[in-house]
Amino acid sequence: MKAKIVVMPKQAVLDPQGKAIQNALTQMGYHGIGAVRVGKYLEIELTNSDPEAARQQIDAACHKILSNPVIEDYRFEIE
Amino acid sequence: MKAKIVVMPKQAVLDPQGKAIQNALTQMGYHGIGAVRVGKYLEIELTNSDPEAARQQIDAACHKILSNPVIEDYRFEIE
Amino acid sequence: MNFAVLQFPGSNCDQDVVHALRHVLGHSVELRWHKEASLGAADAVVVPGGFSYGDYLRTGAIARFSPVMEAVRQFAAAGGLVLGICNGFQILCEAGLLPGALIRNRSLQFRCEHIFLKTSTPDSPFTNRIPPDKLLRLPIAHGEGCYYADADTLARLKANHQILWRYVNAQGEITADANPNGALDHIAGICNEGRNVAGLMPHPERASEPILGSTDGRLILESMIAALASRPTAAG
Amino acid sequence: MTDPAITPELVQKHNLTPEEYEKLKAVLGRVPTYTELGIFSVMWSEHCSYKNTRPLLKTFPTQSPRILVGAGEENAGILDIGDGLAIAFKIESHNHPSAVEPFQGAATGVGGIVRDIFTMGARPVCAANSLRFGPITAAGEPGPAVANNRRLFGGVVAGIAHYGNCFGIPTVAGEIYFDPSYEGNPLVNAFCLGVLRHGQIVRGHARGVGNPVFYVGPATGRDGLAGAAFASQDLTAESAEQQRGAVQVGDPFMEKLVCEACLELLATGAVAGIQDMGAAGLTCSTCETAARAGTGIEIELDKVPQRAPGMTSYEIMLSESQERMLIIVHRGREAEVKRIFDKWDLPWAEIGVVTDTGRMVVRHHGQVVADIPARKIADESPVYERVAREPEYLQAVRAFCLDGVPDTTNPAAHLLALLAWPTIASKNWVYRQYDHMVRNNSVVGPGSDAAVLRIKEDSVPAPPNAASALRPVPEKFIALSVDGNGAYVYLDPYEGSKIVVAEAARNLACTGAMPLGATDNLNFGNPHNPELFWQLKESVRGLADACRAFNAPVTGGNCSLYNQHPNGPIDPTPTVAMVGLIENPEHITTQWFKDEGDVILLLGELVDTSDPLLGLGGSAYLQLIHGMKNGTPPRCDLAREKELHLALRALIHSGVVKSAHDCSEGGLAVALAEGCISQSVARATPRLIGAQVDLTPLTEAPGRDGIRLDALLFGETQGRILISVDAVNAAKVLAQARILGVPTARLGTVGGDALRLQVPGAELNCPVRDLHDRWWNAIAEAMH
Ligand SMILES: Nc1ncnc2c1ncn2[C@@H]1O[C@H](COP(=O)(O)OP(=O)(O)O)[C@@H](O)[C@H]1O
Ligand SMILES: [Mg+2]
Repeated sequence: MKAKIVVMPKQAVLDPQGKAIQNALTQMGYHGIGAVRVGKYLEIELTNSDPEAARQQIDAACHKILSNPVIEDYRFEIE
Repeated sequence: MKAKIVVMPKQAVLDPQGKAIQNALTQMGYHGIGAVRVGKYLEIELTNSDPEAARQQIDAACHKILSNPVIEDYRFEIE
Repeated sequence: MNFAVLQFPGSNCDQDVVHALRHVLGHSVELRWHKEASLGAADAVVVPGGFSYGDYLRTGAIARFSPVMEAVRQFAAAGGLVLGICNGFQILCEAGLLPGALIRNRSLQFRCEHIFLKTSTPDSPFTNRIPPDKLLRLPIAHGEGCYYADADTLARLKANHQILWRYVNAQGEITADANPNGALDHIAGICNEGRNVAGLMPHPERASEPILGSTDGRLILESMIAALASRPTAAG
Repeated sequence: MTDPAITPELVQKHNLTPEEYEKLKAVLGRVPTYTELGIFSVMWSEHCSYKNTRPLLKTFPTQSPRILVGAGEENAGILDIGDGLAIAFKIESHNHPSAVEPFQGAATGVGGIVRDIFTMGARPVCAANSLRFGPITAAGEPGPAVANNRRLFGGVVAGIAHYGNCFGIPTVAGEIYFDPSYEGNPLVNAFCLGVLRHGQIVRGHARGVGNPVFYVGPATGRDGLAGAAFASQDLTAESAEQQRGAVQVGDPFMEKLVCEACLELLATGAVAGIQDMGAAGLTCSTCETAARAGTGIEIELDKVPQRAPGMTSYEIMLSESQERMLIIVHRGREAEVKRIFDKWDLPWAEIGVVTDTGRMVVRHHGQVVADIPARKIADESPVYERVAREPEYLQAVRAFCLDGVPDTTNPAAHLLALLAWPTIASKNWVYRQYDHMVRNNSVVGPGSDAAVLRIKEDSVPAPPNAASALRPVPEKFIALSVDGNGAYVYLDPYEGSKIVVAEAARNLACTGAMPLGATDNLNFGNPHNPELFWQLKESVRGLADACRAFNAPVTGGNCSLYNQHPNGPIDPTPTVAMVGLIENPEHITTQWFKDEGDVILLLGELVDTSDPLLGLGGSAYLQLIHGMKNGTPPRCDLAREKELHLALRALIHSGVVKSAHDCSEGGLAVALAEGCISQSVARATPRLIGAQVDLTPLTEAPGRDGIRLDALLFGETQGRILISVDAVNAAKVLAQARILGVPTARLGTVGGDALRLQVPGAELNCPVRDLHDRWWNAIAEAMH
């Protein structure tokens, strides 16, 4: 199994990196570029076999160390 | 429309951050944690309306600037 | 000589390079804003350190698309000397003017300290003045200085003697302890196949005055000056 | 959206007392709007108004012929350093935000203080910081508290590194203590120093009726809403939780651009006044600029760049989004602002105008949402003389004696343990993450008693094009040290605070520098608690007396009260950054021993035998080896300190001193060890050199026989400096020091590969490699 996790800055939190990329794309001549937000993407190989246990474990890990709940939100899938 | 882009370090490239997270999770008592890889996740709002044009544009941007083919692979979806 | 020192938004070692070249070594230097499309009458270009565009996305990723980089590309293609220091090295790799890439330090931390370098070959415009056995003591200051290239590229770098500097310890030995960032094959700096474009993570401009603790960096800058002086005409 | 009704509960939520609310109504002559209530609550918070501390701050010495801009006048004080040059510097806290989000809290702390400096027209050239955390090591398996302390420590250091490195300012000095009192309430005090020509000083004044008011920098979001108010109440789980929704994120890249653009703009002469938007953002910057100039200001919130849709006037006025500046431009010169900010691709907006009404008027969606007399809100904020009462715990502290404390039986092990104690251990794990060399001026970086920074041509903001008329900038050398032993201050706020200042001055003297001035950060507990307020009051008295003694006027500072955690308040912790001048580069001196055969001398008394605790009160030794933070701390005789520093500088100027290092935490033994091990040549390459020291003859002097070994080795008697000199000069230096009135003794010689220390009844023989490795790696090991 594999966990695929997306960690993104919260909507209300400034994302200077996203802003810089948005400007760069626009300046490079790409059209129709709106807001850009940049986060992290993690893939974790899981050697457990129980999807429900895995889900709980990954949720706990996301909350505790993989994201910073003060400024980030996360979501994930187990496949 | 929105582009959702995942940029990951190539398999051959050292990913010290992934390694550090793997160790941390294992040390914190999570079980069955295999390899961890950490990449980037970008969400780009697109104000264009033609999905095919958007696809081409995002592919070009990924190739040219959003990823570095020496060290990274990318994939994306347009929604 | 006339040096052009590039200035991107977020460059922060630009003044240091100007200081070393102009005030310490006595050459003429002009800063080139990233929006300029020409390098003027430059004999050589230095891409300085810093955090161009905040290092957002990847180090050097956005800077490489600046108008001035197009001028640098042409300048390099015509054989002009280009040196990238730290963030400048990262920009040159992103721009494809040098092979490989610089990724996050293995420690995952920024590192600022002096290191020792061994020069692999005097056969380049950046190393011709460095005595064969001389270890260079230079400062590094980077979070993303771990050099990476795929196996083929590395083999080519070696075959063509493009690796100019490696991290070593005080005895000149290649040891794990001496490698500050996990760089492949302890690579600190390389040049292109044409040997006119080079990049390195350590900062020669920060080691050019006795009061700052080392003058070893001058050997690199003086190598460039010597190479320029021995050329029939300036490139450009 | 309709504003909530102003109820007593809402007033209370805004941290205003019923009396303050009455005063507010008197100032306005009516009931406030919701936006006005928000504005008053931040302007009258402790953080912005200093309502609990203003009477105390008045007692600081603030005058000297060098003062160009004095304490309290502007965002930072400015001192003359000769040849038409000046320095601006200040320290500021970001404690509460760092407790909530250590990385961003610390990063934005750096951003804020850097802005305070370039707001004065100065180019920021170096940074420093003073940090406090709970312990990061534990006797057994580290528990969750230790893990949390490590998280905070690691996050804060990474945040400071991120911001300073990216901005491109060398972080050259700092200090860190680890103590249980800071658990859950870390202290993050950030310092910045900038350089400018006298003629480049600018003011935060909204001058010139009719002048347009510009907003520059990134758009305003809901970040750090009412952060100033947050900093002005006890740090509790609840207050921290509230603040979580609105963490400020720093963008050092943006700040670099804003700084360069502002300095470029200032050089044009188009600017009438400028002020950063720090605490309380748009509110504070508009109010204060108008109040200082005695003018009024009118702004239109619809013109303020906004990041989030649907922001209310309350939110826009109270947001603490980072990297923003307010600029008042001479009418007719707007185009220059536009040209320069467009060049740097920075957002800007013309949002208002200077008026002659004396009022700060804020419009939003066509309505006046605030209309306040600017000077009154800024100047007539409440002032309180809080009740002070000596804390009870001090009786036990004064009664403490050494009777129950066994003398050391294993001095070598204790020396190693002290060197590995994180408070004493090398801070290389921290400063190797900071770019401490950028800008090519770091002559002495972190790792010696004080940092030394070169000032050169590119240290000052570029002058306008008529540059050639200006004198070239001669090289000058600025020394800098930050200090603040909170344990001493806890055990004796007055003496302890004198020591804070004396140590900073001593550190400067050790590099060969003459103090110019100081900036302080008062980190204390809740001022409503009489015992805590007494600590504050006594501490300020000590700081003031000491600054006066060293002719180091206080040029500004910052107060952070309400520092507390579930187990109680922090140790009272005033931190002092002192800045000094070295005229001649040949006088720059470092702390490590240089050459084999050099003679080691001690300037000052070996042990203060009139102190019943012999310098062990509050010492690192008692804390670490005996688990006691107790006893009256060593006494600080300011007159003798001053003589000592004068003598040391005189010796340094005569060219004979090869190294100078003061004895502080860990006493003489630790200072000697540091002399042997603290020079680093390069990564993994220390330059180690041993020393042979015999203290037995010195202990035979009358009054010193039978002195406790631990006091001799680890006591922290003040006013002591170790120097090393070439052997041929030793006799001369001894004689000279005596003429200068400073007791001086020969301790031994430099050389070998061990620190050999002979004391009555014992000999320590510690290989320098062991000493070094324990000291150098201790923090990295804890953080691994
Ligand atoms: N502890 C202190 N000692 C001396 N001056 C202080 C102290 N605290 C604050 N001040 C002075 O009070 C004035 C207002 O400070 P502050 O509100 O922190 O400035 P800012 O508006 O930049 O945040 C400044 O001039 C500051 O230097
Ligand atoms: Mg300010």
